[in-house]
Amino acid sequence: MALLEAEHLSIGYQTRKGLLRAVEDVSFSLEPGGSLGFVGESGCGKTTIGMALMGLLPTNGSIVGGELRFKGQNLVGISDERLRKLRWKKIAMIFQAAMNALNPIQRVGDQIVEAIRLHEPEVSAIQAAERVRSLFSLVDLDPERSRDYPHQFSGGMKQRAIIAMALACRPDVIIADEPTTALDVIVQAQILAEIRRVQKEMDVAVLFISHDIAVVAEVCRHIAVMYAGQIVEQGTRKEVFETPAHPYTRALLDAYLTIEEEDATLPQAMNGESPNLVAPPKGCRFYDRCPHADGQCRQEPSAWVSLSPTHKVLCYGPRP
Amino acid sequence: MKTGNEQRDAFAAPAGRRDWLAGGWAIFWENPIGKIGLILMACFALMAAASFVPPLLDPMYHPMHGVDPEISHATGPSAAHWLGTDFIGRDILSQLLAGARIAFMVGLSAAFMSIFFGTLIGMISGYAGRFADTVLMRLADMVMVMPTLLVVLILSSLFGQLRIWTIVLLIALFRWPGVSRVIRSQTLTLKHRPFIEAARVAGASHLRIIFRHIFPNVLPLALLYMTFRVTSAIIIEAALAFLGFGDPGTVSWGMMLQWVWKTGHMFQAPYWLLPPGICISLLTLSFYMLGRAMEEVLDPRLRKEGESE
Amino acid sequence: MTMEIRRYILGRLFQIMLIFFVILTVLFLLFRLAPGDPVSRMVDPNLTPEDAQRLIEQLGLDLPMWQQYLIYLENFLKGRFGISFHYGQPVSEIILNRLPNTILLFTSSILLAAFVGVFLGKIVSWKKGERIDTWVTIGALVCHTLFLPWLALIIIWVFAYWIGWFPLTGMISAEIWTDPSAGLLKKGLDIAHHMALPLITLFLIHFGSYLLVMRSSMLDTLREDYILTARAKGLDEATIRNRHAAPNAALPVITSVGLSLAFSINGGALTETVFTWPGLGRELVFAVSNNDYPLAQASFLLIAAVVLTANLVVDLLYAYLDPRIRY
Amino acid sequence: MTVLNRTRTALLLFSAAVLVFSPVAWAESRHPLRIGLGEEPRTLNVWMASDANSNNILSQIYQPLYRYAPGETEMVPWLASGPPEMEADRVTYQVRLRPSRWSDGSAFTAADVAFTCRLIKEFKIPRHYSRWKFVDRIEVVDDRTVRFVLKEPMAIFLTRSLTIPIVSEKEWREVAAYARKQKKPLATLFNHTVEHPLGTGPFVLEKWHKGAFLHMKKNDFFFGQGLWIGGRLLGPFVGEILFKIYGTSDVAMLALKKGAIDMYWQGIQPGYIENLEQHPEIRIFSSERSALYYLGFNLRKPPFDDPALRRAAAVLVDKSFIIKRILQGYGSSMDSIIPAGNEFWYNPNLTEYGESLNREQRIRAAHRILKEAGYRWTRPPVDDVGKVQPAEGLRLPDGSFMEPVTILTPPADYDPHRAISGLLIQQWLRQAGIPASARPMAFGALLQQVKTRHDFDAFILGYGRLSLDPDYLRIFFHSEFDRERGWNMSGYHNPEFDRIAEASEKTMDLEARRLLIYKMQEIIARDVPYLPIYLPREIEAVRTDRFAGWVQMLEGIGNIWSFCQLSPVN
Repeated sequence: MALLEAEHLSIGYQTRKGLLRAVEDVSFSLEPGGSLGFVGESGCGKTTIGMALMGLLPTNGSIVGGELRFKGQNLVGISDERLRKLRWKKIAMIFQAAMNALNPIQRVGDQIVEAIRLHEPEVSAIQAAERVRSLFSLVDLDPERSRDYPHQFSGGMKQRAIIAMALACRPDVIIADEPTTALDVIVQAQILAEIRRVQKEMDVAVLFISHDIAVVAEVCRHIAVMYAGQIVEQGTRKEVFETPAHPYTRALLDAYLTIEEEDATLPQAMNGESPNLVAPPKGCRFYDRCPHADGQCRQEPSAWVSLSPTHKVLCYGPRP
Repeated sequence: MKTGNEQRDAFAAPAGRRDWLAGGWAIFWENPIGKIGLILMACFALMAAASFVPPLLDPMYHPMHGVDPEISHATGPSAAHWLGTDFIGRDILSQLLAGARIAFMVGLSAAFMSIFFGTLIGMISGYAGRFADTVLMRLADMVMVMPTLLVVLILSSLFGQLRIWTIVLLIALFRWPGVSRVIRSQTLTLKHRPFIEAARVAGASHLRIIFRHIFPNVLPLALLYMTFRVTSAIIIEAALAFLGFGDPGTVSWGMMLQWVWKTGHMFQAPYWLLPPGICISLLTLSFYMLGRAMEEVLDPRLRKEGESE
Repeated sequence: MTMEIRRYILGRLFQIMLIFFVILTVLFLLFRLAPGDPVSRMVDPNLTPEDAQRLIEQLGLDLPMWQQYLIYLENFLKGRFGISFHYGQPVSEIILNRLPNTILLFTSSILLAAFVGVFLGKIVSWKKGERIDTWVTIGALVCHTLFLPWLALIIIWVFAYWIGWFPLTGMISAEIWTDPSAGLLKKGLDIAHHMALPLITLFLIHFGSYLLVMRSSMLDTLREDYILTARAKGLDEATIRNRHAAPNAALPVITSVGLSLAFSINGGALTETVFTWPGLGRELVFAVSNNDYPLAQASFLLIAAVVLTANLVVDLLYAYLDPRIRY
Repeated sequence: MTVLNRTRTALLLFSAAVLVFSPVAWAESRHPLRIGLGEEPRTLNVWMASDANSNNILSQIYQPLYRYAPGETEMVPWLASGPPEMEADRVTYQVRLRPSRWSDGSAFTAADVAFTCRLIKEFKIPRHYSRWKFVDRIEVVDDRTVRFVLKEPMAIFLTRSLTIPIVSEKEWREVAAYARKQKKPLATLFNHTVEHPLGTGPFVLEKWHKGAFLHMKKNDFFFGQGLWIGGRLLGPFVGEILFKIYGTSDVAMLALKKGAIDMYWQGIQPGYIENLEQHPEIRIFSSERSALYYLGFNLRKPPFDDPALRRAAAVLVDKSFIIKRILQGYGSSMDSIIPAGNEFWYNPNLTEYGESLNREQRIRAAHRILKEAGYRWTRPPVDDVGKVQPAEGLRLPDGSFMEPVTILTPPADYDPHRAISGLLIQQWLRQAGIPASARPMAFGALLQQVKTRHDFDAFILGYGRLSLDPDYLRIFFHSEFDRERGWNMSGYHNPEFDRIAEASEKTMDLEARRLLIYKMQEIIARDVPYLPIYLPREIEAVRTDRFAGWVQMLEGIGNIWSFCQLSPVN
């Protein structure tokens, strides 16, 4: 049984102009110890999925359709109380590195202890502190620094501390939302390596969210490409990288590759705006930016095409 | 954070200035506080505009010199005097209307001037940095230490009754440091933005950079502060007049309260005591509400200052 | 770290002293250049021009300005504030007599207002957008913008006269304090009884502003990422609010309270005047209108010194409470 | 946060205690007389005290040799036992003293009187010295007899000099000795803090709780106890007095209505009367005052150096309007510098400017006066067919336009009556084209402008307590006093007036002196350096349910006679 499963999941935000469908009909699954990466430009709904998994959608956001299951248990409509019990204990999160994810006026160690003792009340304060020290060692931090305040940490150290915090209750899944954005390249590499190592050692499943397809490729065995609230292509790392089927995926890969060449011009598909999600277009959402679009794409919603048992794409005219 | 931004980005990114205004207005109007504030203020503006009418009807309705020939003591509401008369037979309603005009005048002009000084000094201080910055900010510290009401009180007590415009100027002179600090820090962040750097590289003069590039960017903030300054200016003027240090040649609400108080009608002529007090409170309230609502429109992260007076 | 703090404090102290010196001088000039002198005020046909001249000499006002200024500086450095022209008593005695009254009233009202404001602000921010939020915010705004002397008079009229629960004004009742059998408790309660109305008035005016500051500060804090972390950790709402959001959000309120406390030393001339509270603010206004230079100068300098020091103390306190800030 | 929590709890408990506590619990066992004061007394140092509140307190303690009694025109002996005996040389007076004691039980002797008078002379104590400088020497004849020898005969010796408060030599000898040695003896004397003034009056000070109240007790050694003086049996019949300080008269009136005080020792605004009269326990006293509220002109410079313009202004000022509206009828119009109530000295034959004229008639009269004096207008107040119109462009007789003139008044918080009168007068003067504007000014600043710098056009001021002796006429208008800080603020110079004034000071014969004073009033009324406007009445309110026996006299009921005669109502 899959650890985490989404079926036809739709998430909407209530806005002044109407219901904004940030995520539309998204399905995916994550095996225990597996890794799945969401990639897409900002505003495509990938963070929304992460937040929905944590039950942390903002007040104007809600799951409007589909199911979201954790170990077979539907998370939609579950009571706040039970959801709270689940959080961190089972599903932890590593936040964007650019965020002030640590409370500035509490010691870093105390913030981890708080999570431990919340979910495992039987653990004494001393035991919890001991666990924090070992977690710090695990993520290559000096255990003595657990008594420091966040502002005394560098960006990379903060991110390590957050990873330590995510591991504090030995969760089954960690959602990593842009964990390396805003870190410099060397630290970025270290953190990614850290996540990989931890995933292996602790045997924890990872749901990785990033706008950077290269970063996702470093960590994840499976990749889902998102565009305008929909998954447009899904497959193993190899399949998506070697045989990208969706024009958008190709554009992403092109952009990633061309940046490394000199005087590269951005592919056409990288220009333009995402469609309005309050009143999405009837046909393919990528229509406006697609170099291969035709009349059918405009009129009818696109449908899934399976390219292999693990590789599928949401497009009428996928050309291998 | 992210989720919130995500959906906002989806809309707001391409919006132009007009859309921004329209969107701002929508947010403003949706806020009950902004709505109530604006409606209240409109009522007072109407009162101020109407203040020109009564003296035209009959000279006895002149707020300062007009007395009802039949009445020589304080009387309650009647057909000829809807809110009654004061102790020498002047019409309270016309005084109240004239008071609205003065309150707007005092509030807006004092606020405008203090914002003008504050913005100018803040921009110069932030942009010039170094010596000018130090001197100006120490000056701001110094002025900030002085409780405005007390200082104006002292000045008007020392130098005799001040004219209303002097009072306005004094309020402005002692009210700029708060604004200039905010504008200064805003300027500091703007200073290193690419477009300013670009302008500098392009050879724009300092004045041009300050007024063409920095000023439009700090303007909304300055306007926001202006609403709060209006409130404090009105309150200071009223307090001053109430304590007997106002301009005796003008009919302000504080002045009316002073008359009630000093002539011994305080606790026996509610028709005379209540209206000016209510008006002062409501008008300052309306500006305050306007400011709060604007604050939410402009930038939810703007911290409002804690005024202590 | 400690070295830096020390250097920072020394630097600030130096600035404070500089500002203080400027204020000292400005005050001197202000009072001397202003028209009127304490002798002019005496309207008594028995006071001959010679009498007036003699009084001027005795007060030292006949000396050239620079000489007066030097004497003023010398006295100030020696810690002598002179003798009040109006009361004929040492200024320090008068100030020491009035100051505790001001501190008592304003400290208690501001602290009370701050606690209630912070508490309500915390609750209300949690219910942002709901009806209770709108109404409490509007209520706070209304209280905050009420015209203070007017409110005070109405409160006196309603509670002290009409209903009659409280004494009209003043700080103690002569009947009790001249009663030899009245003990300390009775006298203390008497002060409390007199303090109730000014306390309520000041509380009403001030709590609104703390509430609003706390509310916006809370709303800002709630948008912070670490609140999201706290949620993700599975903490319940009350814990998030009280342990994570409120302590961070209260920091700006602390600044505000600190400065209000400092500014309150001027005693809110209005409040003290209306309630006949024998404090420093009322005394200062009198001193000014009576041309009592020594008293007015000393009171004002005291206020300036306290506010300047309070600014420093608040900054240091802030730094202590908020580990992010280090000098 | 725990400290804060604890403080919060404490504050809550505290407020709860405050709310629960009820004033009913404080039953009163004693029955002190409770008087409201408008402001805290400045000082208990009798030499420094120049404000009404200090004098109110000190008048219970320090007593004069002679004082006025209600309903009597002559002074009655107070600490003296009989009228002063003047010897034939007309400069030597002998005063016999009553047997009396200081409040500490020690004897009051002639030495104390001599000490007091010599102290004034030696230290040239302001406000007193001018009344004593013509006294050559003071001699102690025996324990109860003092002799005063004057340099020349003086009409004002009895009424002005012998009314100073007598202090105890014991209390002041050391202080004076110390002050003498200081660089600034007078300042040292003034700044001497007196905590327990030693007097001979009906009450002694028990405690002054600064900022709150003064507590006085009956003086068991009071010399008047049980005596009949001025036709009255003196007490005091009250054991204690509490003076409570109320910063504003509104609150004092509430206190009076509530019964927290028995009397408010300060004149109140007429606005209170109607409401107070509804309370059966409250009684209003409206008393004559000896005061003067006037419009003064600067005769030293144009335009008011022209008597015609001053007369025109006098016609334009509608005194009865001010009295009816601003004083609410509680006052009377003045036509002389001396109040009409001072019947002996007041000259009733003066003509009042513009009496009983209406607005238009006044404008016409002023127009006539000014036209005759050579004034011209661009647009006169009265047109060719005799219709009144708004005037414009007043030209002086020399052809130049009149510069704007300013009427300085005290600020409204000091005296709303004068401030508002100023505004009315401004409007009235403008009707004749005089470009006047009223400008209230801080009191100290106003006096400095008028009295020290002589830089003004016109002003409104008042003297609250004029002595019954009209010597002030001389002080206000004699050219000798036209100098810095002198009381001839108008800068009035008239050799004829000076001569008469000097004579009046020294004329011992009452009738002869009266004629001189009459003449002086006529001259002033003709030249109008001051335009007397109104004389307000002293309005005071008392409760009648606890004490009775208030004695009404000139200046109201707050006098020593009241305090010696008040007794509890049972």
